[in-house]
Amino acid sequence: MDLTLSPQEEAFRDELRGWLDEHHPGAEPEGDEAGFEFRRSWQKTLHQAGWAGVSWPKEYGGRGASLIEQAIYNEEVTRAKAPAAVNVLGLAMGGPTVIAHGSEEQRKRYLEPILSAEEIWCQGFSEPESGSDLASLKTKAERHGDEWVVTGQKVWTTLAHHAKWCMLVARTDPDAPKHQGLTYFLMDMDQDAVQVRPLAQITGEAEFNELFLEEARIPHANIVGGEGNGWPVAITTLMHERATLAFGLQIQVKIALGELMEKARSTTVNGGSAAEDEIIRDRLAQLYIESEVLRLNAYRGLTHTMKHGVPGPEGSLGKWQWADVNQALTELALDIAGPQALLRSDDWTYRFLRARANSIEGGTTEILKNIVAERVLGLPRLR
Amino acid sequence: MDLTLSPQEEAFRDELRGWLDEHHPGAEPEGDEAGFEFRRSWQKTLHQAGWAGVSWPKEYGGRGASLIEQAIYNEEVTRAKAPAAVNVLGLAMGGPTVIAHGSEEQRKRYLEPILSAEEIWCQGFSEPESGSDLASLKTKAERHGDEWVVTGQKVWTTLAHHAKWCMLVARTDPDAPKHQGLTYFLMDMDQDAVQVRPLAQITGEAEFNELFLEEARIPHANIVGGEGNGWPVAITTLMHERATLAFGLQIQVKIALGELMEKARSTTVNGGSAAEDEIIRDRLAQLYIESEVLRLNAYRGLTHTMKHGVPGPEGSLGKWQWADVNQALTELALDIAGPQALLRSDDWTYRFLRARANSIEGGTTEILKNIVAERVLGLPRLR
Amino acid sequence: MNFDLTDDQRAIQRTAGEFLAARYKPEELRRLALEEERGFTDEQWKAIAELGWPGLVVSEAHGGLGLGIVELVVVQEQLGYALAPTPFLSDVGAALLLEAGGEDETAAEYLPGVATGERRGTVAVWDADAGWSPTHSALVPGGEDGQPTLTGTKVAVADAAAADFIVVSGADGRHFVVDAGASGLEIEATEALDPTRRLYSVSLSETPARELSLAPEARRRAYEALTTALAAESVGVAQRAMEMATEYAKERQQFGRPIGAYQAISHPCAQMLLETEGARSVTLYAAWALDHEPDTSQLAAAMAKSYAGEAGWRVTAAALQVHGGIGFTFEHDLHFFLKRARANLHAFGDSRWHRRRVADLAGV
Amino acid sequence: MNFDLTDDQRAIQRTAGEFLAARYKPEELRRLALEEERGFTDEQWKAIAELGWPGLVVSEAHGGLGLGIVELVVVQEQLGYALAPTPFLSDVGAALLLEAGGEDETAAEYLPGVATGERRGTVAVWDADAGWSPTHSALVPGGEDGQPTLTGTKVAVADAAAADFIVVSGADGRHFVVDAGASGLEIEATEALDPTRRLYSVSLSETPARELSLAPEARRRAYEALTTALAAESVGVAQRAMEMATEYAKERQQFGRPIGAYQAISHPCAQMLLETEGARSVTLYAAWALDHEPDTSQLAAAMAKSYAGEAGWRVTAAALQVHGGIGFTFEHDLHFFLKRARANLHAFGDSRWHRRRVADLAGV
Repeated sequence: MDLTLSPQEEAFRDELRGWLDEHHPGAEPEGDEAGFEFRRSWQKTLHQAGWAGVSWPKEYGGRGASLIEQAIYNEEVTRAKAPAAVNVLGLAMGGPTVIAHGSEEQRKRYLEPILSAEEIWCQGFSEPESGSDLASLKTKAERHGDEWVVTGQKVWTTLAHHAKWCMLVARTDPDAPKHQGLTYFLMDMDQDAVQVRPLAQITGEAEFNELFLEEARIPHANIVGGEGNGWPVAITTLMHERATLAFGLQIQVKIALGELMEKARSTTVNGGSAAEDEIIRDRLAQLYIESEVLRLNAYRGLTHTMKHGVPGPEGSLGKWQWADVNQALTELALDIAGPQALLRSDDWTYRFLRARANSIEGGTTEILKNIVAERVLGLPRLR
Repeated sequence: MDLTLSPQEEAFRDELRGWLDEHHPGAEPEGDEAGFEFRRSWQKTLHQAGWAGVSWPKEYGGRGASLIEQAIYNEEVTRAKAPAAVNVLGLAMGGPTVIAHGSEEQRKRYLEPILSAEEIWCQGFSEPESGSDLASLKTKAERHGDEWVVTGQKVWTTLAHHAKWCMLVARTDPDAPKHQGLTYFLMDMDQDAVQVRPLAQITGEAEFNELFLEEARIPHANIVGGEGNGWPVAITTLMHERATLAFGLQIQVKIALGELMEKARSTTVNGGSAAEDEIIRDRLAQLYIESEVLRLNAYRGLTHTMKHGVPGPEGSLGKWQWADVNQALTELALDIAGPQALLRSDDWTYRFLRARANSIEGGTTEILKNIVAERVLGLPRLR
Repeated sequence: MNFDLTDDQRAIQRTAGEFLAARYKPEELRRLALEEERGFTDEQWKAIAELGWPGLVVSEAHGGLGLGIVELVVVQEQLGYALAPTPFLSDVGAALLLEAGGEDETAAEYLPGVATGERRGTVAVWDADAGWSPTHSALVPGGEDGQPTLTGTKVAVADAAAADFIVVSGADGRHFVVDAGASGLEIEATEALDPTRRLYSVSLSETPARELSLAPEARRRAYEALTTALAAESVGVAQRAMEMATEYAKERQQFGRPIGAYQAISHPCAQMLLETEGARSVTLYAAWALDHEPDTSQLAAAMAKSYAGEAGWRVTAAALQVHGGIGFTFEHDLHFFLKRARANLHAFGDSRWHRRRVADLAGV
Repeated sequence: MNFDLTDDQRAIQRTAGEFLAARYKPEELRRLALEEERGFTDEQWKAIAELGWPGLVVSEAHGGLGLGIVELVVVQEQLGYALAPTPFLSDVGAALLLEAGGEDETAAEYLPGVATGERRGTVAVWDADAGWSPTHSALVPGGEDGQPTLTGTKVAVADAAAADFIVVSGADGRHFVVDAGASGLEIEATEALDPTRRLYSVSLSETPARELSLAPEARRRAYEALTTALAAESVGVAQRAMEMATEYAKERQQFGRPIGAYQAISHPCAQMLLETEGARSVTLYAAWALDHEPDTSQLAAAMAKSYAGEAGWRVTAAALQVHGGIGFTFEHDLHFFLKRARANLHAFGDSRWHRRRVADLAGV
C-alpha cells in the first residue's frame, strides 16, 4: 500500500501542472457563444500540446496515460480551474467507443477531428419515455438501400446545437427483444430533418436540448459495432461516461466544500461566524469526511481496476455517493445563508438547484442501488 | 375544531384519575411470577370497579366508552404509571374478536373470564417461516369427527406459559388459495400436545415464546367466525391490536422523552450539562416535536374514525412513526451517556436494545409503508 | 375533543379551493411568476378582496371578519396547494401586526382600509446582515420623539413594490409604519429563490415613520400567527407535490411496470404522506392554540414552523426525484413548488432556529 | 500510487482470516461471551501469541515484529469480522502507549514481555464521570516525586482482570503504569452493552504507579493508532453483518419471493456496501498515514473513527431490520455484532467527538 505518487506519476503531474500554469487561458468570457468558442480554442491548445485525449492510445492521437495518470489529469485540470475541453462527449465517450467498436476506416475518419475540436459530438440515447429503462427506446430507423431513415425524439442532449455528430441509438428491428434490435449510429446533425430545441432546467439555464428527428438520413457505413448490436456499444459509451467523470466529480466536491467553509467563516449570524456554530461545524465536518471517503474510494477503485481489469465493488458507488454529498453540501450552503437564502444573492442558489439533478442524471440513485444490489451483492433481480 | 375535552370527557377523565390515585397498587414486585400475579390481581381490581374492557359494549361487561374516552383511558393509565392489566391480549384483541365474530354462546363462555383475568389469552398467528407474509402460515389442522387435530409451530407468543386460551390461526384446507383455507380457533393451552419454549431476545429477556403443537386437539365448537373464514377474523384481531396500542405508545414516548431530558440535564459532559450542548439540544427538540406530531396525528385519527367510521390516512402512520421516534430517542440516550454508554449502567441500554424490535413487531415498517402506498395513496401493488 | 374543521371552516376551505383552482391554473401561475411585474394583477387582488380575505384576521371593530387563525391556515393551505402568487400573506402579516396594536391610533387608521383590501401592507423584518432570528433588528429610529425617521436597509421584503404601507421592525422589538412614497424610501426588486413571491430590497433614508405601540405579548402572537400561516402554506405545497408524485408514479412506465409499483418509489411516496399529514396536524394544532390556548401557542407555533418547513422541503425534493428528468425541467411545474417550499423553510426563522425555540420553551 | 495491500499484508490478512474462522466459530464466540469468565482462554491467547500478534506493533528493538499500523488494521478487521472475544486490542493499546515512550525505561522493561504475549496490558482512560473526550482525565498522582501513587476510579476498562499491567491516563496527558496486584488496586466486573468484550471498573487507592515519559506527539499517535484499529474492527463487524443480511435476503422467502428481490430490502443492503467500503477506504488511509504521513494522520484517524463508528452501527442496525424477528432473538448471532458496533461507536470518543476534531484539524 502506497498512497504517494510514483516518480513517473509525479513527473506526469509536474509536467501538466507546469503546462497549465503557463497556458491557462484565464476566465471564460460571458455569453454562451463566446464561451463555446473560448473552450473550442482551449481544446485546440490542449491538443497541440498533446493534452487532449490523454487516455486514448497513442496510435489514435492520445497520450496512452495510465488510469492513475488520467485521475491526476482530471484532478489537476479541476484544481487549476482550467476550462473544460469543449468536445467533452467526443473525448470521453464517442472516441473511446469508436476505438473499441469502430472499424479502422471509422477510426481514421472520426478520431482526429474529435481531438482537435473541429467536429463536436453529442449523445442521442435518452428519450422522454425511456429514462432509466434505456433499452425501451422507441426512435425507429428503417433501411432504404444504403441509407437508414430515422424518426423519433431524444432528450437530455448537451451541445446538440454545436454538434456535427450524434451518437444515436435507434431501434432497427421492432420485432426483436428490447435489448436486441438496437443499432448504434453516428448521425450527421447537419440536416433539416434534425431539429434541436433547448430545454430549460429548474435553474433557468438551458444546459440540455431535445432532438426531434423526422426522417433523418444516416449512411449505412455510419453504424458502429454492427447492425442490431447497439446495446453493448451503448453500454461501452456509458461506462466511459461514469469512469471518466468520477474523478472530476470528487475533486469538484472538495473545491466546493472549501468555498463553503469560507462562506461559513465569512457569514455572520447572531454575533459570531456561522463556522463557529456547533451544528454547522458538525455538518461541515461530516461533509469533509464524506468528500474524503469519495476521493479515497475513487483511488481504491482505480487500483482495483488496474490490478484486476475491472472496477471493484467500491467503483459502483462513486456517482451515487457524490450525488448525496453534493446535495447535502448545497443544502447546507442555504442553511448557512439564513434569510439571505431567500435571495439569489450568490452562485449557491444555482448550485443548490442544479444539485437536484445529481441523483437523476447519468443513472438515478435508485438504478445505481439496483445495480449494486444485483451485480455486487448478488441479490435477486426484481424485474 | 376544539382540542379541549367536552364536559363529559372531562368527567370521565376526572373519575378515572381519582380512582387511579386511590387504587394505584404501587410498584410491581421483582420476579416474573410475582409480577404476573400482581398484575392479575390489579386487573381484578380494575374489573370490579368497571375499568377493565372500557371499550367493550356494556352488554358484554365493558364500559362502552367512546374512542376519545378510550384514548383518555390509555393516557391516564400510562401517565399514572399504573401496571398493565395482565390479560392484555384478551382485553385488546381476543374479546373484541369474539364480540365481532363469535357466536352468542362463545360470547357467554369467553368474555367474562377475560375481564376478570381468570383466563389469560395468548395469540398464535406468526410462524418462523411466515413473518410479514402471515397468510403463508403452515400450521395444519385436520378434522377428526368433532375435533380438529393441529400440528405446527408458532412464534412471538407472549404470555403463552400463563395462557388458558390461544387465538390460533391454522390451515384447514391445504388446497385453497393461501388467504382462504385458514380457520380461527380458540385452543386450550392446557394439554401436553402444546409445548411452550421461552425465546430470549437481544435484550436478554424472554418476553416471547415459541409454541410447538404436536397433534393438539381443539373442539369444532371453538372455531370463531366459521371454518375457512380465518383470514378476516385474524385481521379483526390485528386491527384491534394496532388501534388499541397506538394511544399507549404515543404517551409512553412522551414519558420517555421527559426522562431523557432529565438525563440530559443531569449528565455532565465537558464541564456543562448535556442538555446545554447545541447538538443534543437540537435533537431533543426534534424528538419533542415528533412526539407531539405522533400525539396530534393520533387524535386527528380518532376524530376521523368517530366521524367516518374508518381511520383517516393519518391513522396508518402511528405505529411506523412511533418506531422511528422511539429508536431515535433511545439512540440519543446512548449518545448523551458518552463513555458510560459502553456499560449497562441504567435502564436505557435495555430500552435501546428493545427499541430495535419496534420497526419489526406488529407489522414491519416496510410492510406499513406498502400498506400506506397501496391503500392510502392508491399506488399499484408490486406483488 | 374534536380535531376536525367546523362546517364553517370546511365551507371556507371549499370556497378557497374552488376559487384558487379556477383562477390560478398552472399556466396562470407560470405567467404571473415569469411575466407579471408585481407577480399578480389588480383584478386578481380585487377578486380576493371580494372574498373578504384581506379582512380575515382584522377584528370586526376595524371592519374585518374577525376570524381566527384556524380560518387563516385553512385559506393559507389552499393558497400553498394552488401556489397562487398573491400578496395576501404579506398583507396578512401587516394586518396581524396592526391588530396587535390594539387601541393604537395608527392601527385604527390603517386597518379599515386593510380589511376591505383597499390598502395593502407588507412586513419588512430582516436587516441586510441579519442572522437567523426572524425579529432581530438593529434599526434605531432617528428624528424627534413622536416624529421618528428610519434609516437602513431591509432585505427580502415580500411584495414591497405593491404595498401601500410597510410595517418595519426595529431594535428592541419596536415596529413602525412607513407609507409607500414616503421620502427616502427606495424599493428595488431582487432576484429570489422562489419566483412565485416577489422580494424587494427596501432602503430607508431618514424616512418618516409612525411607531406602532405593541405589547410584547401581542407582537409575539402576531409573528406566531404569521409563521403558522407560512407553515400552513408549506402543508399545501407538500400536499400538492405529493399528489403530483403519486399521480406520476401511477402513470409513468419503466421496465414494463408503473414506477409506483417499485418500493424505491412507493416508499418515498408513503414518507411524503407521513410528513405532510404530520405537518398538517401540528399546524392545525398551532392555529387552534393561537385562537384558544395562548399559553401553549408559542411552543406550538415554533413546532409547526419547524416541522412543516422541513416537511415542505423534503416532500418536494422527494417528489422531484420521483419525477426524474422531467421534474428537473423548467417546463414542468414541480420546481415552483420546490422553490416555494425551500424558501418557506428559511423565511421567518429556519427550522433549526425554531427548534431552538422549542428546546427553550419545552424545558429541554 | 497503489491503494491496495502488499503481498505480505495479504498474507497476514489470509492467515488471520483462516485462523479466526477455525478457532472462533459462532458457538465458541457465544460460549466465550456468555460463559467464560474473562471472555477468552489461556490456550486461545497462546495461539494468538504464537502468531506474533502481541508483538505486531512492538519495535524490533524490544523484541516485537515492528510492523506498521496498516498491518495492525488488517488483523483488526479480521478480528471484527470474526468478532473474536480476545484481549488483543486492550493489549495493543497498552503496547502502543509503551512504544510511544521511546527510550523510557519502564517501557523498555515491559515491552519485551508484551512482544511475546507473556505480559498482557490494557488501557484505563475514562474517569467515572468523564465526558466525551477519550483522553481527558482529572486524575493527579499523589506520593513523592519518582514514586507516584494513584487514587481514583476508571470505568469501562477492557480486560482489566486479565491484564498483568494497566496503563492509566491522568491529568495533563500524563500516563502511568500500574501492575496487577498492586496495593489499593481493585478490579470489578461491570455489565457491558457488548458481551463480547469484558469491561471492568478499576479503582485505585494510593496505588503505586510508574510514570511513562511520553512526548505529546508520540502519545497522540498512540491513541490515533488505537482508534484507527477500533475503526478497522468496526469495518470487519460491518462486513460480516452485511454478508449475513445479504445471505438471509437471498434465502428468506416472503410473498413468494426471496426478500432480497424487494427494494425495501435490497436498497438498504446496497447502502450497507456503500458505508462498509467507505469505512474501509478511510480506515486504510488513516493507517497508512500513521505509518507514512504523520502530518495528516491526526485528521485521517479522526475521520476513520467517526465514519467507521457510524458505519458499523448503521450497517448492523440495518442488518437486524433485514432479518426481522429472527434477528431480534438472542439465539441468532447478529446481536453480538450490533452490540460491538454500537460500543465501538462510543469507545475512545464517539463519532460526534471525532467530527469536532475533524472540524478543528480541517480548518472549518
